[in-house]
This record gives sequence, structure tokens and C-alpha cells, in this order.
Amino acid sequence: MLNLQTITPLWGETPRVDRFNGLTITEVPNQALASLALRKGREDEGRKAAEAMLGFALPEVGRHAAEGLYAASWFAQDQWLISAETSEHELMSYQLVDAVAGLASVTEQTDGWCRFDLEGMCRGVFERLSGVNLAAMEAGSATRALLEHLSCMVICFETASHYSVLGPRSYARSLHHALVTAARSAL
Amino acid sequence: MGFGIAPISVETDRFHELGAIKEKNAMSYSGLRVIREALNGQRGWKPAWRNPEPKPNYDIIVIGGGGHGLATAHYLVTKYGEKSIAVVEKGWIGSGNAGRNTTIVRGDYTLPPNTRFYDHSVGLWEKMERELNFNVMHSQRGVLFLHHNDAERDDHYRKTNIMRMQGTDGEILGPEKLRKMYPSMNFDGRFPITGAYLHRRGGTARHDAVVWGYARSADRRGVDILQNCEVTGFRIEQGKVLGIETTHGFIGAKKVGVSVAGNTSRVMDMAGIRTPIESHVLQAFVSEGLKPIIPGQVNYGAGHFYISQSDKGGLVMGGDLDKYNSCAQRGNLPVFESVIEAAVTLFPMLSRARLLRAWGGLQDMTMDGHAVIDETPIKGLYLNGGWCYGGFKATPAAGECFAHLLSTEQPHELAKPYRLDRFRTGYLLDEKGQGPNPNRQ
Amino acid sequence: MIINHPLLGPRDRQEFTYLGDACLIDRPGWQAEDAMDQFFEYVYLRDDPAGEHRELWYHEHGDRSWLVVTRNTVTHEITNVELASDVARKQGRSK
Amino acid sequence: MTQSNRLNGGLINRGKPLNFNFDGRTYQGYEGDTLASALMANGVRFLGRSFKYHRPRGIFTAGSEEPNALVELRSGARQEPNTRATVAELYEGLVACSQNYKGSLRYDLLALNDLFSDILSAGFYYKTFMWPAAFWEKVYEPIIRSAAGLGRLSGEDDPDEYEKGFLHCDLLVIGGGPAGLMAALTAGRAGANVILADEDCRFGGRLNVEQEDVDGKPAVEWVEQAVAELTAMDNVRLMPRSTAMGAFDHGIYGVVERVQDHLHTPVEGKPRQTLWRVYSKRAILCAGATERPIVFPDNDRPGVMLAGSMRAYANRWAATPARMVAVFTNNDDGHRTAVDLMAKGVDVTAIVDARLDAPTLTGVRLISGAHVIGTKGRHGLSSIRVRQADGREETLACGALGVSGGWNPNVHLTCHQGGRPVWNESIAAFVPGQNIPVGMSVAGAAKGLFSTEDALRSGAEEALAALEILGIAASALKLPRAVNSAYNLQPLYHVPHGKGRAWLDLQNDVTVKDVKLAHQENYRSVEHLKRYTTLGMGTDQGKTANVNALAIMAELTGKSIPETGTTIFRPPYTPVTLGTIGGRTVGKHFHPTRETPTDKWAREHNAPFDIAGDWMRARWFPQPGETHWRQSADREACNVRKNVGICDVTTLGKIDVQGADAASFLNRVYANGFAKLAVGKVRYGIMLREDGACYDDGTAARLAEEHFVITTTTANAGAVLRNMEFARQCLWPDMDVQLISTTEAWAQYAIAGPKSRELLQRIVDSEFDISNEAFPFMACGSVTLCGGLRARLFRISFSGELAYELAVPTRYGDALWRRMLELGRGLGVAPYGLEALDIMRIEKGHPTGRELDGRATALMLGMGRMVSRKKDSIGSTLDQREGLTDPNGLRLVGLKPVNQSEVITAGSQLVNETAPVQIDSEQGHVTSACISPHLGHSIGMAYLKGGDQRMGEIIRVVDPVRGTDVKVQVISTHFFDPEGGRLRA
Repeated sequence: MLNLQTITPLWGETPRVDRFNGLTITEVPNQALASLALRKGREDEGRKAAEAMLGFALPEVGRHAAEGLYAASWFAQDQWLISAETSEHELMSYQLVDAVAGLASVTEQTDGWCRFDLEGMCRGVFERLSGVNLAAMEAGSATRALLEHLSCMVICFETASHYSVLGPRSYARSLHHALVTAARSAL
Repeated sequence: MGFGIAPISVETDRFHELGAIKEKNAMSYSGLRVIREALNGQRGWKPAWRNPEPKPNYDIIVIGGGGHGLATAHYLVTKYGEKSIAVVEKGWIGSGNAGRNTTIVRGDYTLPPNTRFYDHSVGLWEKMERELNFNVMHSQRGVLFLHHNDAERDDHYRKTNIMRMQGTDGEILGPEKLRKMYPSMNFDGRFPITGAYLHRRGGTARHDAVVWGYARSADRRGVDILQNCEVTGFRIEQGKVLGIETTHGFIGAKKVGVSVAGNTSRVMDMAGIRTPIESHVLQAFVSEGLKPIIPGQVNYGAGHFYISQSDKGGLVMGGDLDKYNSCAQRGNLPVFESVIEAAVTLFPMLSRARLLRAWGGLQDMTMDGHAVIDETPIKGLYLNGGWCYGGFKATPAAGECFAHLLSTEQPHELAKPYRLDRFRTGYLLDEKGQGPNPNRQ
Repeated sequence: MIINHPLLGPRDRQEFTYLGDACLIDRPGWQAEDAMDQFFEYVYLRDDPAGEHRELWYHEHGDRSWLVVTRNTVTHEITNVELASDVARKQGRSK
Repeated sequence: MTQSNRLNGGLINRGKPLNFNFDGRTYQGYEGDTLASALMANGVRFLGRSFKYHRPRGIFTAGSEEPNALVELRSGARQEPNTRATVAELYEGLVACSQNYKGSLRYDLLALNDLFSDILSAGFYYKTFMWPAAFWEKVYEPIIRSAAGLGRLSGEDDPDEYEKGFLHCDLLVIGGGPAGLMAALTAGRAGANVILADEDCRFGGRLNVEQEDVDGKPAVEWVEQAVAELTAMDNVRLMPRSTAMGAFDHGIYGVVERVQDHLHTPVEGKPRQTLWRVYSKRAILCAGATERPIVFPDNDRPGVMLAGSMRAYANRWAATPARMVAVFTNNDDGHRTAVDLMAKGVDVTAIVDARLDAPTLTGVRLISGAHVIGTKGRHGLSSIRVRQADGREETLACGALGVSGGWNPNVHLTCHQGGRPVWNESIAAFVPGQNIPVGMSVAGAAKGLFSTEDALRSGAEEALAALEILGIAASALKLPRAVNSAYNLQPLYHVPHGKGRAWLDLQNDVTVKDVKLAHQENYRSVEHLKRYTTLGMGTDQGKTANVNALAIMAELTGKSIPETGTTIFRPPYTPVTLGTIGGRTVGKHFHPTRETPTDKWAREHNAPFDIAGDWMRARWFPQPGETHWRQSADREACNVRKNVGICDVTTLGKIDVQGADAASFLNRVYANGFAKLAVGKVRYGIMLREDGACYDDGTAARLAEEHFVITTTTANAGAVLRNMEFARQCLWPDMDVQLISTTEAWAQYAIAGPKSRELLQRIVDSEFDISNEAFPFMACGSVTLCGGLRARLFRISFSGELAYELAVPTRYGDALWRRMLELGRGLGVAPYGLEALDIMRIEKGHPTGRELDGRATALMLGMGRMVSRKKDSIGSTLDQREGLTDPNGLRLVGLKPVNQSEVITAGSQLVNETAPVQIDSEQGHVTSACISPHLGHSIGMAYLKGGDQRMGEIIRVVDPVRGTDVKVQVISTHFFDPEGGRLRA
């Protein structure tokens, strides 16, 4: 029985929440993440195998898809970021490996990222952080973007009002600082 | 041809200053002369250089009326006794990098060939005013390079040690001394400052004045400076250059020296020669005029940033290349931002000063970060280029070495390491260790 | 500057890292007689034109794809952007 | 304080008086005033001193082109030099001071310069101060420098915040005058995303300062209606107080918004100013025009100003520079000034009109065909001297003179990408040329269309054209009725008559005579002229001076103005506060910061940190009683060699490499072979650049047949991934390889020392056998810890001891670290930092960034044999060049002092035993050095010429800067346990 305590990217035992007039920024630590990259020449088989396990079609360029336990975001050419709740899917990457063995490469990314969810008035925050027009993203789209000098992954659930921002975990405090400073200024 | 005026020696020069010599050197500059002219309504001032028509032939043509080209002409007459020389310039003299740099003069290099060359250059800068009888406002206010950890500090020890062994100055300062020199500097930014090296002989000079001073000196000694005369091609027969085609027609020459930093690739291409050079934009920035607040020249390695204050009061700032090949003498916003971010990080008070003007110079970037002074595969055609970031401070030494090469057809001792074939042989001069890529981030 | 990424659309230049002339795709064979000369030219010599320039950009802060961008070095106008892997294959590179 | 020069009407709020202080005296103005208009209303004419001769200076314009009325605004750390009083909005409690004088503004010691102006003519300093040589540095320059500059910085840290942001739009409209408003209305109604930016706090441009009707109502009312309509549109963003400072590639504009400059102090957390990077599909430049003066003798006295500005002060700000004024013009627009001021009850002595056929006006004396040839008034204008057409001269009393020499379109942004304006004879001014920035069009006065009617029409037309290109359907709006006033300019740039200096550049004190001198000395190209005389180099960039100077040079050379040249405009349009361009990316946030999994623990234990790229790494962990870093570092290092130490090595780059071709791919990016590496094994590898330099090293562990994880140095993690992606996509696009960084996904710790296995055995779950036999040196595999935590174990060593690296998911890193310290207590476990790590790697002769300096080849590093010649790998051809294989080239060697009490310092140079300390005897340099706690003396790693052939030789380590000169012996870099027995224990 595992007897080690985990810690969030912001060094907390519980996730950090920041509330502003019209916006909430929440640290979301418990996400199992893995990248799935199709093998050359085996693209179709790899895609089928992965979709069989996930239960939905891998999203096209710039899109995000979620159904049941899993979610998937386009990450790069023939590559996706797959996610699920850690609580029941700590070992998701292993399950993926079994599902696509030899057809796609799977790399665990669970602790490679920190994630902040923004709910409320997001436009002003994004205007101050990224050259990509994130406030105009369609619901269900996902994109790589530079936020205040950090390469991030941004997923839009609702245009201008509900997003996930994933950044490199070791930069968590810098990314958080950028988000809350922008929010304080914008709101 | 020529005015037949003997090269001015330092001795006679002091007499000009005393105003003792009248008619013979009616054109020479001095304090008394300035006063005399003030009294007779400035009527006596002659053109600083003529606008001659091109002659059909010259012994030596230097392409490029920038600091290097004009310094080359100056040394060809004063040091090598050449008599038939033209400098051709496609625009107005000094319109290239000579008029678009951040005016820094220093001799602090780590690799011995560079240490020797730039120290010699600083020596020539120190004599320039009297050699040219023109005040280029060379000001040795000290150049400071900050370091942020032990590794950088040790690199600075290595550099200052070799500089001392060359016989120039260099010392390492701790934070205490630094704070005294720059009380408004922020030592505790993202990259805390743990010390710096100080190169006291380093400083700045008035860039345009260098061009005008060399032009006037060369012109007085008969060099034809042909402005608005663009080179359109070379006349080459049996692998030997016979002259140049220009917008003013053909001009014959026994030897042609190319000194067109920023356009080297294109000009050499006219001669069918491919070079290990890329053209890049380096932007520079100047603030509104402010009362003196930054005494010396400061380099902030962690921010790829440098700053000094001109005699007019403007803060002159620079940073990184825009990092893409470009022949447009202008840059883009990201470099504005990165440079000013560093400026405000280093000197927080600067956030209340204003940026007055930005401009871009065309850099000849070679594949090892250092220059070429050499003959080319074409007989009679010589190249001085690829100066990367070091062109302005190299002006007098590059001019002397290039003049030596053009006149004697032998490389100057100091320029031997700057051969074109070093890229093939592997005897590189990669001071920064960044390899064959000017854009390394 | 804005680069129109073939997959992601217009992106600010700051998301990219620049390498240089696209001729760097054409890496010589190591066993050629004159391999040394070929590598010397490949690594060091450049056309450096004033005008149209095919060059390599890396989407470092994006999807990590290498692009071949056709850009005018005088006007900075970009007329074409391709995935470098496609270009490389077209130029006969495989394994 | 009475507002003696306050008129009736105007767009100021008399219900809201504001108190302010200038040069220590308090005054009152109204909401809506600028500092300039308020001072003018209070009868203050003398505001500052010019740059060179310290001549008295007053208000010259009503806008951002102001060359004269510069003040130090605010006080203390917020003091802001060179602020144009003409655009500084008045607020309650404003404090400002005049600048650039010694003594007092009125009695300025440096005004003496003016007496010597004949000597201090253009370029005089190039001609003197050369002898004696030492005097330039010691005497002349310090004097010149002390007089340099205009305003002062406080020298204190600026307390305000600044910000940057990004906006996207279909259409950016620059300037909110008649043309800009019409363009925005047209595009806004069509549903396009529009941004309308104006540098003024109030939209309307000239419509705010003219007495005219638009659409049958006062212009100001029409403006208010238009602004109200635009405000109501969701698709339109109105940006007042926002200057488009630059036009950059591909439709990107820099727009500076002065968010809180009109307030006494900014609100906490909100920026003072914001730099917006606007991404526009199209842009319309509606920046209007700037009036230019006619140059005449003594034209620089306070009270002499631009006619259009004089009118602006009267109409918008209800202020006049004097109760009796005159006008000097060469066009009809000048007449409007006289008319409007008379309407406000100001006496107009006369209109001096240079045109013989000037149209007459009722109610004012018009002197046509006449010139102003001189002025009087020490600290402000008292009278002007007029020369009539027939040569007769007379003196007219007046407290102010409005001068109009015509208007110059504000073409600046059209030139920011190398475009050149072209000369338009009919208005005698430069207008936008052909190659203006892609996506930009120009409307209104900026295009040379000066009447309100034309401005409105062209604004609408350009908007329609832009919308068509954008594919947005739009219909033409009904154009509001507006005046089409005549202009009728007869060019006159400077008055040929009269004595005294005629001033071109009022800030830098450049006179007509200076231009003549420049011409005489052959500084004739426009750029030479500017650089020699400093014309147009001031804070106003010569906005009101350049064209006149150009015209004078044209006269002198006998060429036309366009032949003589144009002046080039570069960003910024008007000076921009540096803080704005820095935004929030300054100070501690200049770069983002990366934290390792043990960052919290390290801070709890007061570890000092070092910067490695963006990472913060602990250098050592001080114990009570330790006062010098070496005490801590030596203790940590010794403990590793004696017991066991743990070190956070998470910062090393980690790249996951998978695919059928993974092995053959690594075989090409590493110089040494990897194809035959067995699963479950790790191998050290070096990576070369294509030019043969060794730029990175690390380990590659084969976790499965088609799965590797490689490590890179901390500094090169990004570059290695970039280069591997380049190889994968550009060189061998059909190889089946997938790459992704996993650097931060794993917390990675080195566990080193004779007792490291014991420590591991206490945390690794018992089902895993990590005995020496089961898990030998260079083995790797998966294990579980502490009851099931998934981990990767590598048996590799940087310290030279029996050692492992253990990787666990990062979120467990902090807990695992603490657990190891707890379980290892009985074994004497202690953490060690960078310094101990460095000591031990030097003792083992392992290279780091100090040796991998970008010039080093494998051969130089003593790893020449690692570069396989049996395969193709990056760099393995050019590293065989003569210069890189020269037997006398630098080689990495070890050094130890002959006298063991002496110390080798990194950064020292090498010379032969008896050689002099000079550059020609240089033999190499010391890259790394430490005092080895295990050997008990100083050791160093160095690059020495032909070093591999010189083992045992005695040479010297010299350090002139620190004044040391040490005899050393050349030895192998494997100072400690050269056989490596301890690794395999």
C-alpha cells in the first residue's frame, strides 16, 4: 500500500483557487496524462486501436474530444494528449500501451504539466498573456500557445468563459503568477 | 592628381592647434581656427571632402564608403604611400553600419588572435583625433560586463587574464565596487549580479565623426570619394579583376577592395563568389536626451543587453539580432521588447525615460562570429567583411590591415588568422562557441 | 512577423525558432569521395540573397514541427509555408 | 491665481477647477485643460530652455509634436523628464518643473552659451578640443557631458506598473478625427471588428478645435454623436489616449495606451500604461497633419507659435497666449486663426500675409506680400518687425504671433517599413508614397486632403475599400455635410530678409546659418545635414522643422525639394515610455522560473541557489556552524565518498525516444554507437554539431527494444530536442521515431556513495533485486518504492561512487526526498548540492559546460576514440578537419600544483615553466578547478596545447588579475579512483 503524500504543482496539499470579480482560476492537479504518437506506416491501425480503447475518434488538428472516462487533445502531427481522472486512472498510460502496442508510442506525461482552469470572464486575461486569440477559440478546440514566455496547451470548453491552461509543471508558480496578475489587472 | 599634402604628423598637429600654421594648412581644424572663423562669419571653412568626377582608372578602388573603406583609403595614402585611390559609395558616406551602430569601442576578447587585433585597434583609436585632425569624441569611459555566477565569473577571469597578458587593462569588480559606480542598478533581479569585469580603455566614439574624419583625411591627400556611385558588377578577365561597373560607368583599377559590411554576400556574388556570411538585422535604440545618469558602458549578459549614454544625453541601447536573414534595415517589435525588458530590469529607474528612436543595421554574420580580411580566388580582388558585432570598434585596425593587404598583397600580421579558408581548414575563431549558426538562441 | 502555419494557421514569430537557409535539409552523404568538401559547403556557404529566401523555422512553442518558409529578405513578405518533412521527402530524403 | 488669458467657451469643465503647481507656484485650471493650456490661461509664457544655447522657450504647438514646452512632470520616484506640457492632461495636485537650466529658469547660467553661439556653430566640436590629447577626456568632455540632455531621471525605482497585451481586429483605424471617425462608423456598421485609436483623450481631432459645422450642427456635437454610436457597438473598441507608435511586419502595430497618466497616482494592480500588440488584417492611417512654421529672424521667442495651435487653444481650451496677437501666414488657413481669436475677443494687430494676392478680411488689418523679419522681447514676445511688399518696415506690438507655413501630412507610419513619401507640389508637402506597409491605406489630412469634407469622404471610401478586401459586405454611408474651406498656399519656408538668427530646430537650436555652413562644408545629403547639425534629433524628431530645413538645403544646392531628399521616419511615432515596452516582464519576472521537486525543502533549509537556464538549483545545504561555502560543500562531498548522499538532478533534460527506428536514429545523433545497446542497459553518449564540436553529453537508457529515454545537460535540453526534431523531420523524415520531452514529468535524484545500495534497499519494494549481480553498473529498469510507487532506476554515476539515479512521478518527489533522508539517517545520508557535485566530477575529470564550451571536439575532450568512423553521425565528417585534429591543438588535461599548498584558479592561463607572462607564451587555460577534499590539494582541468603529449611536464598556471603564478604538473584528469573500482562495488 503506497504510503507517500503527493504535492500539487503549487506546493499545496490541496489545489489552489483564486477568485476575482467575475473569474475563478483553479489549480487542477489530479489528471492522468499521456501522449500518444502514431508509428510511421501504422497510422491507421494505431488510430483504430487507440479509438477502440478511448471509445471516441481522435480529434482533428486543433480540436479536443472527451467522452466517458477519457479526453484527448490534438498535440502535434499524429500526436495527442490523452487525459483522465487520476483517481481511477493512475495507470492510464500503461493501459494505453497495452491497447496500441507496436502501433503507437505512448509516453506518460501526468506530472509533466500543471493545469489551471479559468471560468468566467477570460478575455481580459488572455489579452494580457498571449498573442493567440484565445478568447475567440471555439468550444471543443485545443491549441498550443505561448503565454507570458511559457509554451502552454489551451483547451476551450466555452468561448471566452471556460478554459483549461496546461503549462510545464516546473514553471507552475510563474504561470500562476502571470494568470492572477493579468486577472487582477483585467478585472 | 592629389593635393600633395604630406601626412600630418602628431608634432605639426599641435602647431595647428596653436594656430601657428596659417595658409599652408588653411583647412586644418583647431580651437583658434574655430574662433577665427566665428569672427569672419564662418566664411573660411572649406568642404570636408570634395565631390570629384570619377577618373577612368585608379590603382586601387575601395568599394564601400563606410568607416572601414575610408580608413583603408586613409592608411593606403598615409602609411603605404599609395597615390591613385578611389572610394566608391552607393549612397552617402557612412550610410551603412558606420552610421547605424551603438558606437562602442573596446578591446576585450578571449581568443588571442582577437585579443591582439582589438587591442591594436584600441591603440589606434587613442591616436585617431590627432592623426585625423578631427575630434571623433573617442571617450574611454570604461566598459563593464556583468556576471551572474561562478562560471561566468571564471570566463571573465580568463578573458581579463589574456587581456593583461596582451598588455591592455582588465579587472574584476565585486558587487560593492559596482554599487558605488552604479547605485541605481538592480542587483537582485531575476539574474542576480555577482560582479563584473571592467575594461577601462573601453568606451564610445561619435560614429559619424569617424567616417567624416577619415573621409576628410583621405580627401585632403587626393583620394577620390565617389558618393552616390553604386557598383553594378566587376570586370574580370582570366581570373583577374580589371575594374568595376558602376552607375557612373566603368572605372578601371589594378586592385579592388570590397569593404561593404551588410552587403558582402551580394557584392561578392557579382564576382561569382559564395561566402560563409548571412545578413541579419541588429536593432539599436536611443532614449530622449537626459542629464547624465549612466557614466560608462554596461553589458548585461543575462539579458543580451548593453547600454551607454551619449554626449548629447541619449541612452544608447542594443541587444540581440532579430534572428532571421534580412536585408531590410529595420527590425520588429519582439526585439524592442526584449531589449527594453532587460533595460528596465537592470535599471528600474529607466521605466520613466522614453524611447526616442529605433533603427536597424545590416550585420554581416559569419559562421564563426569573426571577420575576414583576405584575398579572394580572383586576382586583384580583396575582401574585408563579416564583422558581425565587431565592425565599429575594429574600424582603424581593419582599415590598416586591409590597406596593408591591398598595397603589399600580403596579409598584415594581425590579420593572418582572419583568412577565408579557415572554415575549410577548421582553424576557427569562434569566440562565443556558438558554431556555424548566427541565429543560435 | 506572422507565419501562416500549414496546420495551425497564422502564428506570431515569437512562437518559432529560426535556423536558416533551407539548403540545410540537403545533408551530403558521408561516404562520398569529396564528403569533406560537400560538408564544408553544406555547413558554411550561403547564398544569402536580397529577395526570396527559403528558410527553416521550428515551432518551438507550438507543435514542434519544422517549417520551410519562403520569405523575402527585403520586404519580409512571406509567400509560402510548408511542412519541412514534406519538403524533405520531395527532395528525396527518407531514412 | 487669476486666469488672465482665459477666454469664454471651450471644451473645458469650469465646474471642476483643478489646482496645480509649476516651478513652485500654484495655479488653477479646469478639467479638460492640458498643463500647457492651463499655464497659458494663467499668462505663463516662459516654460523652459533650449538644448544648446539655453534660449527661453514657450509653447509652440498644441500637440505631441511640441519641441519647446518640455517639463519634468511629477516628483520623487515618479519624476518624468521631457514631458510635453501640450499633451499632459491636468489633474488635481499636478506638480511640474521647467528643465535644462543651471540656477533658475529665468536666470540660467548656461544662457552664456548663447553669447558664444558663433563659436558653437554646427559641428564645432569636431574641429577642436583635440589638444592636448588628455584634455578631451579630463576637461572638455566632462564639461560637454554635464551640459548634455534635457530633463533628469530621479535615479529611484519607478513604483508604477506597466503591462503588455495583444489585440486582434479586422480593421485598425489610427486617428479619430473626421476621417478616422467616418472610417470606423463605416466599418463598424458593417459588423467588422474595429479598433479606433487616438493619441488624444478625446476623439474628434481638428474638429475639437475648429469653429465649423458638420451635418448642420457644431462639429463637436457631430463628434459626440459618432462616438456615442461607436461606443454602443460590441464589434468596435474605442481606444483614447492610445498612440500607434509603430507599424511592423504583417499588419502588427504597436499601440501605447496611457491608461492612468491623467490621474494623480495609478490604482494598485492596474497598469500606468499598456503596450498593445495589435494584429490587424487592415489598417487605415488617419493621423492628420502637422502645421509647419515660416522661419524668420528671432522667431524663437516665447509667444511665437503655430497659428493652428493658437486657434486650438482659443477654441478648445479657451486660452490665448496674449490679449493682443498677430498672424504671419502664407495660406488661407492662417486667416481662420485671426477670425476665431477675434470672435473670442482677442485683439489681432494684423495678419501679415506673404501672398501679394491674399484675400482680404473684414475687421482686421491685412498686410499682404509682407514678411515678419524680426521680433523683440527678452523672455517673451513684445513686438514684431514687418517688412512690407514695397520694402517699407514697421514695428507692431503684440504678445503672441501665430505662424502658418502650411501643413505637413503625418505620413510617419507609412515609412516604418522603408516606404518613402513623395512630394505633392499643390500643397507643397510630402504625402504617402507607393510602397507603404502591406494592409495599410491612408485617409484625410494624412493623405493631404485638408478640408473636413474631403477628410470625411476619404475616411468612408478607404473603409469601404478595406471591407471589400476583407470580404465584408458594406454599404456607403450618407456623407455628412461639411465645409470645404480653401487653403491656397504659396510656399514660403524662410524669410530672406532681416538680421539675426532664424531658428529651424527650436529644441536643438539649429539655425538657417547652420544649414548654410553644412552645405558649405559639403554635408549636403539630408542625413549628413541632420547628423552634422543635429537638426531633427530632438525629442520632437523635427516634426515642425525638417521640411523647412530641406527646403533651404534645396535652395542652396539648386535642386528641387524631392531631389534633395526626404527624411526617414522610424518608430516610435512619438517617444514611448520604456516601462511600457518592458511591461511586466521585468525585475524578478524578467524570465519565468523553474523549480525542482526539492525546491521547497531546499528553501526550508536555507540553501543558496544558482541559476541554470530558468532553473533554480541548490548549491549547498549549510549546517549550523558552517560559515564558508567550502565547509558545507566539502562535508557534503566527503559524506558521499564515505556514506551516501542524495542530489536533485531533475534539471537534466529527459527525452523519450520511441519507434521501430529509435536505435538507428540515436546512432546518427550520437557520435558513438547505440544500435547494439542491450535492453535494460544505459550508455554514456556525446552529441556533435555538424561542424564537429561536441555540444552535449548525457546517457541513453534502453527501456525496451523500441524505447529509449535519454538525458541531456540542463542547459541544452531545449537545443537537443530541437536538433533531434530537425534530424527526424528534415534529414530522415521516414524514420519511425517519436520524441517528447519528459523532463518535468519525473523527479530524478542521484543516490551516491558506498551505502547508496543500502539506502535504496530500504525504499525499493522487496520484490525487486538490486544486488550488484542483479543490477550491475550501467543497468536500468523499473521498480516500485514505498509500497507501490512506480519508479525508474538507473545505475549511473557522476560522482565516481557506487551510485544510482532514481526517477519517480514529480508529485511524489518532495515526499520521497524527505523519506530518503528519514530512512537513511542510520546510514549517514546527507543531501548534496551543485558545489559538492562539481568537486566530485572534477575529481573524476568529467566534463561539464565549462569544458563543453562550443569549441571543444571529442578529440580535445580526450574522447576522440568515441566518435565512430564506421557509421554516419552528425558531425563525424567535419570533426576530421586539419584545424580540429592538429596535434598541437588544445587537449583536456589535469593539473596539480607542484607545491601542494598552492591553488589553481579557474580562468587562469597556462604558460611553459620558464616562459614570460605574455600573450605570445599562452599555452591554454584552466576550465575548472577545486581544492579536492579527498586528495587534500588543489586540482584543475585545463585545455593545454598538445596536452595529451605532455603528461608529467611542469608548466605554470598564471593569473595576472588575481596575481598568482603557480607551478603545476600535467596529469590525467582522472584524479580520483582512476580504475573506477568504486563505481562497480
